[in-house]
Amino acid sequence: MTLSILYFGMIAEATGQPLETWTSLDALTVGDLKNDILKKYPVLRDRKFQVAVNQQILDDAFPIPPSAEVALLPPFAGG
Amino acid sequence: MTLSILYFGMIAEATGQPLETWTSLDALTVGDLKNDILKKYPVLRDRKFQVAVNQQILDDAFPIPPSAEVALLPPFAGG
Amino acid sequence: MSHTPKKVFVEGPISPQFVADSIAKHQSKTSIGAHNIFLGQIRADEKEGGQVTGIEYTAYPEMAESVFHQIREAAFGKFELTCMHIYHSLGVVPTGEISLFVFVSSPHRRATFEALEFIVEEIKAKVPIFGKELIGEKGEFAWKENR
Amino acid sequence: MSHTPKKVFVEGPISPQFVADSIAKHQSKTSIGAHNIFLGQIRADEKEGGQVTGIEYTAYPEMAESVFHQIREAAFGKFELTCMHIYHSLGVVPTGEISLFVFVSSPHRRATFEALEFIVEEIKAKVPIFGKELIGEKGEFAWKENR
Repeated sequence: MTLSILYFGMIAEATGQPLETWTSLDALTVGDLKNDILKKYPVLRDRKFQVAVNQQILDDAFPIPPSAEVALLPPFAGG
Repeated sequence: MTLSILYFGMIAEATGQPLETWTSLDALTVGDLKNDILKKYPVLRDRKFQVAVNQQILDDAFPIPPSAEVALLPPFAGG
Repeated sequence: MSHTPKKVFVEGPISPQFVADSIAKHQSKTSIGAHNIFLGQIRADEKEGGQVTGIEYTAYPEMAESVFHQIREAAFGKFELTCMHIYHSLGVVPTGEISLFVFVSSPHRRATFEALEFIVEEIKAKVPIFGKELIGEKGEFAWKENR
Repeated sequence: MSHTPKKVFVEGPISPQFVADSIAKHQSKTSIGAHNIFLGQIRADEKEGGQVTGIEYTAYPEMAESVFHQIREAAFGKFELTCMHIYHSLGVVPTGEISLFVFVSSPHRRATFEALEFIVEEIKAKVPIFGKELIGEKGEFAWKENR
Protein backbone atom coordinates (compact mmCIF):
# COMPACT_ATOMS: atom_id res chain seq x y z
CA MET A 1 0.00 0.00 0.00
CA THR A 2 1.08 3.56 -0.68
CA LEU A 3 0.23 6.35 1.75
CA SER A 4 0.72 10.11 1.76
CA ILE A 5 2.08 11.28 5.09
CA LEU A 6 1.76 14.93 6.14
CA TYR A 7 3.83 16.45 8.95
CA PHE A 8 2.86 19.68 10.71
CA GLY A 9 4.36 22.20 13.13
CA MET A 10 7.03 20.82 15.43
CA ILE A 11 6.69 17.38 13.78
CA ALA A 12 7.56 18.78 10.35
CA GLU A 13 10.45 20.62 12.00
CA ALA A 14 11.72 17.28 13.35
CA THR A 15 11.29 15.26 10.13
CA GLY A 16 12.71 18.08 8.01
CA GLN A 17 9.89 17.77 5.46
CA PRO A 18 6.15 18.46 5.37
CA LEU A 19 5.16 15.51 3.18
CA GLU A 20 6.36 12.11 2.07
CA THR A 21 5.07 9.07 0.23
CA TRP A 22 5.19 5.89 2.32
CA THR A 23 5.13 2.43 0.78
CA SER A 24 4.47 -0.75 2.74
CA LEU A 25 4.07 -4.34 1.55
CA ASP A 26 1.85 -5.16 4.53
CA ALA A 27 -1.49 -3.78 5.65
CA LEU A 28 -0.90 -1.42 8.57
CA THR A 29 -2.83 -0.24 11.60
CA VAL A 30 -2.28 3.28 12.90
CA GLY A 31 -0.09 1.74 15.64
CA ASP A 32 2.02 -0.18 13.09
CA LEU A 33 2.60 2.92 11.01
CA LYS A 34 3.54 4.97 14.10
CA ASN A 35 6.16 2.33 15.00
CA ASP A 36 7.61 2.42 11.49
CA ILE A 37 7.73 6.22 11.46
CA LEU A 38 9.39 6.31 14.90
CA LYS A 39 12.04 3.89 13.57
CA LYS A 40 12.79 6.25 10.69
CA TYR A 41 12.63 9.41 12.88
CA PRO A 42 13.73 8.48 16.43
CA VAL A 43 13.59 12.21 17.32
CA LEU A 44 9.77 11.92 17.25
CA ARG A 45 9.79 9.58 20.28
CA ASP A 46 9.69 12.49 22.71
CA ARG A 47 7.22 14.63 20.73
CA LYS A 48 3.50 14.54 21.38
CA PHE A 49 1.31 13.94 18.34
CA GLN A 50 -2.02 12.50 17.22
CA VAL A 51 -2.61 10.67 13.94
CA ALA A 52 -5.36 11.65 11.51
CA VAL A 53 -6.32 9.25 8.69
CA ASN A 54 -8.26 10.95 5.91
CA GLN A 55 -8.78 13.90 8.29
CA GLN A 56 -10.17 11.81 11.18
CA ILE A 57 -8.17 11.39 14.38
CA LEU A 58 -7.93 7.66 15.05
CA ASP A 59 -6.30 5.44 17.67
CA ASP A 60 -3.66 2.76 17.29
CA ALA A 61 -5.98 -0.19 16.59
CA PHE A 62 -7.52 1.34 13.47
CA PRO A 63 -6.52 -0.32 10.13
CA ILE A 64 -5.36 2.22 7.55
CA PRO A 65 -7.16 1.97 4.18
CA PRO A 66 -5.07 1.89 0.97
CA SER A 67 -4.04 5.28 -0.48
CA ALA A 68 -5.01 7.06 2.74
CA GLU A 69 -3.83 10.55 3.60
CA VAL A 70 -2.21 10.28 7.02
CA ALA A 71 -1.27 13.34 9.09
CA LEU A 72 0.89 13.60 12.20
CA LEU A 73 -0.59 16.43 14.27
CA PRO A 74 1.33 18.05 17.14
CA PRO A 75 -0.66 19.76 19.97
CA PHE A 76 -3.21 22.29 18.75
CA ALA A 77 -2.65 25.99 19.34
CA GLY A 78 -5.59 27.72 17.68
CA GLY A 79 -7.12 30.80 19.26
CA MET B 1 -40.34 65.85 57.56
CA THR B 2 -39.93 66.97 53.95
CA LEU B 3 -39.00 64.47 51.26
CA SER B 4 -38.20 64.72 47.56
CA ILE B 5 -40.04 62.06 45.61
CA LEU B 6 -38.90 61.05 42.14
CA TYR B 7 -41.08 59.11 39.68
CA PHE B 8 -39.70 57.22 36.68
CA GLY B 9 -40.95 55.52 33.53
CA MET B 10 -44.50 54.17 33.72
CA ILE B 11 -44.81 55.53 37.29
CA ALA B 12 -44.08 59.09 36.17
CA GLU B 13 -46.55 58.53 33.33
CA ALA B 14 -49.21 57.59 35.93
CA THR B 15 -48.50 60.42 38.38
CA GLY B 16 -48.18 62.96 35.58
CA GLN B 17 -45.02 64.46 37.05
CA PRO B 18 -41.41 63.32 37.55
CA LEU B 19 -40.82 64.98 40.93
CA GLU B 20 -42.69 66.34 43.93
CA THR B 21 -41.97 67.56 47.43
CA TRP B 22 -43.75 65.55 50.11
CA THR B 23 -44.37 66.90 53.62
CA SER B 24 -45.40 64.75 56.57
CA LEU B 25 -45.86 65.67 60.24
CA ASP B 26 -45.04 62.09 61.29
CA ALA B 27 -41.97 59.95 60.86
CA LEU B 28 -42.61 57.45 58.04
CA THR B 29 -41.43 53.99 57.12
CA VAL B 30 -41.16 53.05 53.45
CA GLY B 31 -44.46 51.15 53.86
CA ASP B 32 -46.21 54.18 55.40
CA LEU B 33 -45.06 56.43 52.56
CA LYS B 34 -46.17 53.88 49.95
CA ASN B 35 -49.66 53.83 51.51
CA ASP B 36 -49.86 57.61 51.46
CA ILE B 37 -48.70 57.77 47.85
CA LEU B 38 -51.21 55.09 46.79
CA LYS B 39 -53.97 57.14 48.45
CA LYS B 40 -52.99 60.16 46.39
CA TYR B 41 -52.45 58.14 43.16
CA PRO B 42 -54.82 55.11 43.22
CA VAL B 43 -53.75 54.32 39.63
CA LEU B 44 -50.41 53.10 41.07
CA ARG B 45 -52.13 50.19 42.89
CA ASP B 46 -51.82 47.96 39.84
CA ARG B 47 -48.33 49.08 38.83
CA LYS B 48 -45.20 47.23 39.95
CA PHE B 49 -42.50 49.35 41.57
CA GLN B 50 -39.67 49.29 44.09
CA VAL B 51 -38.75 52.13 46.44
CA ALA B 52 -35.24 53.55 46.66
CA VAL B 53 -34.32 55.82 49.58
CA ASN B 54 -31.20 57.86 48.96
CA GLN B 55 -30.47 55.52 45.99
CA GLN B 56 -30.79 52.27 48.03
CA ILE B 57 -33.68 49.91 47.37
CA LEU B 58 -35.33 49.26 50.74
CA ASP B 59 -38.29 47.27 52.00
CA ASP B 60 -41.42 48.45 53.78
CA ALA B 61 -40.12 48.26 57.35
CA PHE B 62 -37.29 50.74 56.80
CA PRO B 63 -37.70 54.16 58.50
CA ILE B 64 -37.11 57.04 56.09
CA PRO B 65 -34.57 59.60 57.32
CA PRO B 66 -35.48 63.33 57.20
CA SER B 67 -34.86 65.12 53.87
CA ALA B 68 -34.38 61.82 52.05
CA GLU B 69 -34.56 61.50 48.28
CA VAL B 70 -37.13 58.79 47.59
CA ALA B 71 -37.59 57.22 44.15
CA LEU B 72 -40.39 54.99 42.84
CA LEU B 73 -38.77 52.63 40.33
CA PRO B 74 -40.81 50.60 37.84
CA PRO B 75 -39.36 47.33 36.45
CA PHE B 76 -35.87 47.70 35.00
CA ALA B 77 -35.32 47.43 31.26
CA GLY B 78 -31.61 48.07 30.73
CA GLY B 79 -29.73 46.16 28.07
CA MET C 1 -9.28 47.45 44.89
CA SER C 2 -11.04 50.64 43.83
CA HIS C 3 -11.51 52.11 40.36
CA THR C 4 -12.61 55.59 39.37
CA PRO C 5 -16.28 55.66 38.37
CA LYS C 6 -16.54 55.90 34.60
CA LYS C 7 -19.11 57.49 32.38
CA VAL C 8 -21.50 54.79 31.16
CA PHE C 9 -24.38 56.63 29.50
CA VAL C 10 -24.21 57.79 25.91
CA GLU C 11 -26.93 59.66 24.03
CA GLY C 12 -28.59 57.52 21.35
CA PRO C 13 -27.26 54.32 19.72
CA ILE C 14 -23.73 52.92 20.10
CA SER C 15 -22.05 52.60 16.69
CA PRO C 16 -19.99 49.64 15.41
CA GLN C 17 -17.20 52.19 14.84
CA PHE C 18 -17.22 53.04 18.55
CA VAL C 19 -16.78 49.33 19.31
CA ALA C 20 -13.88 49.11 16.84
CA ASP C 21 -12.18 52.13 18.38
CA SER C 22 -12.49 50.56 21.85
CA ILE C 23 -10.91 47.33 20.61
CA ALA C 24 -8.07 49.21 18.88
CA LYS C 25 -7.24 51.07 22.12
CA HIS C 26 -6.50 47.73 23.81
CA GLN C 27 -3.92 46.53 21.30
CA SER C 28 -1.11 48.26 23.21
CA LYS C 29 -2.02 46.26 26.36
CA THR C 30 0.03 43.18 25.56
CA SER C 31 -0.81 41.27 28.74
CA ILE C 32 -4.31 40.77 27.29
CA GLY C 33 -4.97 37.39 25.65
CA ALA C 34 -8.78 37.42 25.42
CA HIS C 35 -11.50 39.99 24.86
CA ASN C 36 -15.19 39.27 25.26
CA ILE C 37 -17.86 41.69 24.06
CA PHE C 38 -21.61 41.74 24.61
CA LEU C 39 -23.86 43.94 22.46
CA GLY C 40 -27.57 44.44 23.05
CA GLN C 41 -29.44 45.22 19.82
CA ILE C 42 -33.06 46.45 19.52
CA ARG C 43 -35.41 43.83 18.07
CA ALA C 44 -38.36 44.63 15.77
CA ASP C 45 -40.76 42.51 17.84
CA GLU C 46 -44.39 42.24 16.72
CA LYS C 47 -46.81 43.72 19.26
CA GLU C 48 -50.50 44.53 19.30
CA GLY C 49 -50.59 47.80 17.38
CA GLY C 50 -47.61 47.03 15.15
CA GLN C 51 -43.90 46.45 15.09
CA VAL C 52 -41.40 47.84 17.60
CA THR C 53 -39.52 50.69 15.86
CA GLY C 54 -37.19 51.51 18.73
CA ILE C 55 -36.80 51.85 22.49
CA GLU C 56 -36.64 55.14 24.36
CA TYR C 57 -34.43 54.73 27.42
CA THR C 58 -34.54 56.85 30.56
CA ALA C 59 -32.76 56.29 33.87
CA TYR C 60 -32.38 57.44 37.44
CA PRO C 61 -28.91 58.60 36.46
CA GLU C 62 -27.21 59.16 39.84
CA MET C 63 -28.34 55.80 41.20
CA ALA C 64 -27.61 54.05 37.90
CA GLU C 65 -24.02 55.35 37.80
CA SER C 66 -23.57 54.23 41.41
CA VAL C 67 -24.93 50.72 40.68
CA PHE C 68 -22.74 50.46 37.54
CA HIS C 69 -19.77 51.33 39.73
CA GLN C 70 -20.71 48.62 42.28
CA ILE C 71 -21.03 46.07 39.47
CA ARG C 72 -17.58 47.07 38.14
CA GLU C 73 -15.99 46.72 41.57
CA ALA C 74 -17.67 43.35 42.16
CA ALA C 75 -16.49 42.04 38.77
CA PHE C 76 -12.89 43.21 39.32
CA GLY C 77 -13.01 41.50 42.73
CA LYS C 78 -14.36 38.19 41.45
CA PHE C 79 -12.52 37.77 38.14
CA GLU C 80 -8.96 38.31 36.88
CA LEU C 81 -9.68 41.20 34.52
CA THR C 82 -7.28 43.63 32.87
CA CYS C 83 -9.98 46.01 31.62
CA MET C 84 -13.74 46.46 31.77
CA HIS C 85 -15.94 48.96 29.93
CA ILE C 86 -19.70 49.41 30.04
CA TYR C 87 -21.71 51.76 27.80
CA HIS C 88 -25.50 52.12 27.75
CA SER C 89 -27.71 54.33 25.61
CA LEU C 90 -30.18 56.95 26.81
CA GLY C 91 -32.87 58.43 24.55
CA VAL C 92 -34.22 56.72 21.44
CA VAL C 93 -32.40 53.72 19.94
CA PRO C 94 -34.02 52.52 16.68
CA THR C 95 -34.47 48.80 15.91
CA GLY C 96 -31.29 47.15 14.64
CA GLU C 97 -29.09 49.54 16.59
CA ILE C 98 -27.02 48.87 19.70
CA SER C 99 -28.04 50.06 23.19
CA LEU C 100 -25.61 48.14 25.45
CA PHE C 101 -21.89 47.48 24.99
CA VAL C 102 -19.98 45.51 27.64
CA PHE C 103 -16.29 44.82 27.00
CA VAL C 104 -14.01 42.74 29.25
CA SER C 105 -10.36 41.79 28.73
CA SER C 106 -8.08 39.38 30.58
CA PRO C 107 -4.87 37.43 30.10
CA HIS C 108 -7.04 34.26 29.85
CA ARG C 109 -10.37 33.42 28.24
CA ARG C 110 -12.11 31.73 31.24
CA ALA C 111 -12.22 34.95 33.24
CA THR C 112 -13.75 36.85 30.32
CA PHE C 113 -16.61 34.37 29.84
CA GLU C 114 -17.54 34.34 33.52
CA ALA C 115 -17.16 38.09 33.97
CA LEU C 116 -19.14 39.08 30.88
CA GLU C 117 -22.15 36.97 31.80
CA PHE C 118 -22.03 38.20 35.42
CA ILE C 119 -21.89 41.86 34.36
CA VAL C 120 -24.71 41.62 31.80
CA GLU C 121 -27.03 39.80 34.23
CA GLU C 122 -26.26 42.31 37.00
CA ILE C 123 -27.01 45.24 34.68
CA LYS C 124 -30.35 43.73 33.61
CA ALA C 125 -31.37 43.02 37.22
CA LYS C 126 -30.03 45.97 39.22
CA VAL C 127 -29.59 49.17 37.22
CA PRO C 128 -32.52 51.63 37.27
CA ILE C 129 -32.94 52.03 33.51
CA PHE C 130 -36.42 52.18 32.00
CA GLY C 131 -37.45 51.42 28.43
CA LYS C 132 -40.44 52.52 26.41
CA GLU C 133 -40.96 50.35 23.33
CA LEU C 134 -42.14 52.55 20.48
CA ILE C 135 -44.72 50.67 18.41
CA GLY C 136 -46.03 51.22 14.88
CA GLU C 137 -46.50 54.59 13.25
CA LYS C 138 -49.27 56.05 15.46
CA GLY C 139 -47.30 56.87 18.58
CA GLU C 140 -48.26 53.76 20.57
CA PHE C 141 -45.88 52.37 23.14
CA ALA C 142 -45.43 49.70 25.83
CA TRP C 143 -43.14 49.62 28.86
CA LYS C 144 -40.40 47.01 28.64
CA GLU C 145 -39.54 44.74 31.58
CA ASN C 146 -36.40 42.60 31.89
CA ARG C 147 -36.68 38.92 32.72
CA MET D 1 -30.07 21.70 9.57
CA SER D 2 -27.10 22.20 7.28
CA HIS D 3 -25.15 25.34 6.51
CA THR D 4 -22.70 26.00 3.69
CA PRO D 5 -19.09 25.75 4.86
CA LYS D 6 -17.65 29.24 5.19
CA LYS D 7 -14.16 30.53 4.78
CA VAL D 8 -12.54 30.82 8.21
CA PHE D 9 -8.86 31.48 7.56
CA VAL D 10 -7.54 34.95 6.90
CA GLU D 11 -3.94 35.88 6.20
CA GLY D 12 -2.35 37.82 9.08
CA PRO D 13 -4.08 39.69 11.91
CA ILE D 14 -7.82 40.46 12.11
CA SER D 15 -8.39 44.23 12.36
CA PRO D 16 -10.83 46.03 14.69
CA GLN D 17 -12.32 47.55 11.51
CA PHE D 18 -13.13 44.06 10.21
CA VAL D 19 -14.99 43.40 13.50
CA ALA D 20 -16.90 46.68 13.15
CA ASP D 21 -17.90 45.87 9.56
CA SER D 22 -19.18 42.45 10.69
CA ILE D 23 -21.28 44.06 13.43
CA ALA D 24 -22.68 46.67 11.02
CA LYS D 25 -23.79 43.95 8.57
CA HIS D 26 -26.06 42.51 11.29
CA GLN D 27 -28.02 45.69 11.97
CA SER D 28 -30.54 44.87 9.23
CA LYS D 29 -31.35 41.55 10.97
CA THR D 30 -33.96 42.90 13.37
CA SER D 31 -34.79 39.57 15.01
CA ILE D 32 -31.38 39.77 16.73
CA GLY D 33 -31.40 41.01 20.34
CA ALA D 34 -27.92 39.98 21.49
CA HIS D 35 -24.47 39.67 19.97
CA ASN D 36 -21.52 38.06 21.72
CA ILE D 37 -17.97 38.36 20.41
CA PHE D 38 -14.76 36.61 21.43
CA LEU D 39 -11.38 37.96 20.32
CA GLY D 40 -8.08 36.18 20.89
CA GLN D 41 -5.17 38.63 21.15
CA ILE D 42 -1.45 37.76 21.12
CA ARG D 43 0.23 38.29 24.52
CA ALA D 44 3.81 39.52 24.96
CA ASP D 45 4.64 36.71 27.43
CA GLU D 46 8.13 36.57 28.92
CA LYS D 47 10.03 33.41 27.93
CA GLU D 48 13.57 32.19 28.27
CA GLY D 49 15.32 34.08 25.47
CA GLY D 50 13.07 37.13 25.61
CA GLN D 51 9.58 38.39 25.02
CA VAL D 52 7.07 36.88 22.61
CA THR D 53 6.84 39.21 19.59
CA GLY D 54 4.16 37.28 17.72
CA ILE D 55 2.79 33.88 16.77
CA GLU D 56 3.18 32.24 13.38
CA TYR D 57 0.12 30.09 12.69
CA THR D 58 -0.01 27.15 10.31
CA ALA D 59 -2.80 24.61 9.85
CA TYR D 60 -3.83 21.38 8.17
CA PRO D 61 -6.25 23.47 6.15
CA GLU D 62 -8.62 20.87 4.65
CA MET D 63 -9.13 19.10 7.99
CA ALA D 64 -9.37 22.43 9.86
CA GLU D 65 -12.12 23.73 7.56
CA SER D 66 -13.99 20.45 8.00
CA VAL D 67 -13.71 20.59 11.82
CA PHE D 68 -14.80 24.27 11.83
CA HIS D 69 -17.83 23.20 9.81
CA GLN D 70 -18.66 20.43 12.31
CA ILE D 71 -18.37 22.91 15.19
CA ARG D 72 -20.72 25.33 13.39
CA GLU D 73 -23.29 22.59 12.77
CA ALA D 74 -23.09 21.39 16.38
CA ALA D 75 -23.55 24.93 17.71
CA PHE D 76 -26.53 25.65 15.43
CA GLY D 77 -28.04 22.35 16.62
CA LYS D 78 -27.51 23.02 20.33
CA PHE D 79 -28.31 26.74 20.61
CA GLU D 80 -30.93 29.12 19.19
CA LEU D 81 -28.61 31.19 16.99
CA THR D 82 -29.48 33.59 14.19
CA CYS D 83 -25.89 33.94 12.94
CA MET D 84 -22.43 32.58 13.62
CA HIS D 85 -19.07 33.66 12.18
CA ILE D 86 -15.59 32.34 12.88
CA TYR D 87 -12.35 33.84 11.58
CA HIS D 88 -8.81 32.65 12.39
CA SER D 89 -5.46 33.99 11.26
CA LEU D 90 -2.76 32.12 9.39
CA GLY D 91 0.80 33.41 9.12
CA VAL D 92 2.41 35.84 11.54
CA VAL D 93 0.25 37.77 14.01
CA PRO D 94 2.30 40.28 16.07
CA THR D 95 1.69 40.77 19.81
CA GLY D 96 -1.31 42.97 20.58
CA GLU D 97 -3.08 41.91 17.39
CA ILE D 98 -6.10 39.63 17.01
CA SER D 99 -5.85 36.05 15.72
CA LEU D 100 -9.33 34.67 16.49
CA PHE D 101 -12.75 36.32 16.04
CA VAL D 102 -15.90 34.39 16.97
CA PHE D 103 -19.24 36.19 16.58
CA VAL D 104 -22.65 34.77 17.56
CA SER D 105 -26.07 36.44 17.41
CA SER D 106 -29.46 35.39 18.75
CA PRO D 107 -32.84 36.84 19.68
CA HIS D 108 -31.86 36.27 23.35
CA ARG D 109 -28.68 36.70 25.38
CA ARG D 110 -28.58 33.23 27.09
CA ALA D 111 -28.02 31.39 23.82
CA THR D 112 -25.14 33.70 22.89
CA PHE D 113 -23.26 33.13 26.17
CA GLU D 114 -23.56 29.35 25.98
CA ALA D 115 -22.80 29.15 22.26
CA LEU D 116 -19.76 31.44 22.34
CA GLU D 117 -18.04 29.52 25.12
CA PHE D 118 -18.84 26.18 23.45
CA ILE D 119 -17.43 27.31 20.10
CA VAL D 120 -14.22 28.81 21.52
CA GLU D 121 -13.50 25.69 23.62
CA GLU D 122 -14.18 23.41 20.66
CA ILE D 123 -11.83 25.42 18.43
CA LYS D 124 -9.04 25.29 21.02
CA ALA D 125 -9.45 21.52 21.50
CA LYS D 126 -10.26 20.16 18.05
CA VAL D 127 -9.00 22.28 15.17
CA PRO D 128 -5.56 21.34 13.73
CA ILE D 129 -3.93 24.76 13.98
CA PHE D 130 -0.32 25.05 15.09
CA GLY D 131 1.42 28.05 16.60
CA LYS D 132 5.07 29.01 16.73
CA GLU D 133 5.75 31.67 19.35
CA LEU D 134 8.41 34.04 18.02
CA ILE D 135 10.72 35.09 20.85
CA GLY D 136 13.12 38.02 21.20
CA GLU D 137 15.17 39.49 18.37
CA LYS D 138 17.47 36.54 17.57
CA GLY D 139 15.03 34.24 15.76
CA GLU D 140 14.26 31.98 18.73
CA PHE D 141 10.89 30.29 18.97
CA ALA D 142 8.78 27.84 20.98
CA TRP D 143 5.78 25.73 19.96
CA LYS D 144 2.55 26.76 21.62
CA GLU D 145 0.14 24.22 23.11
CA ASN D 146 -3.48 24.90 24.13
CA ARG D 147 -4.70 23.91 27.57
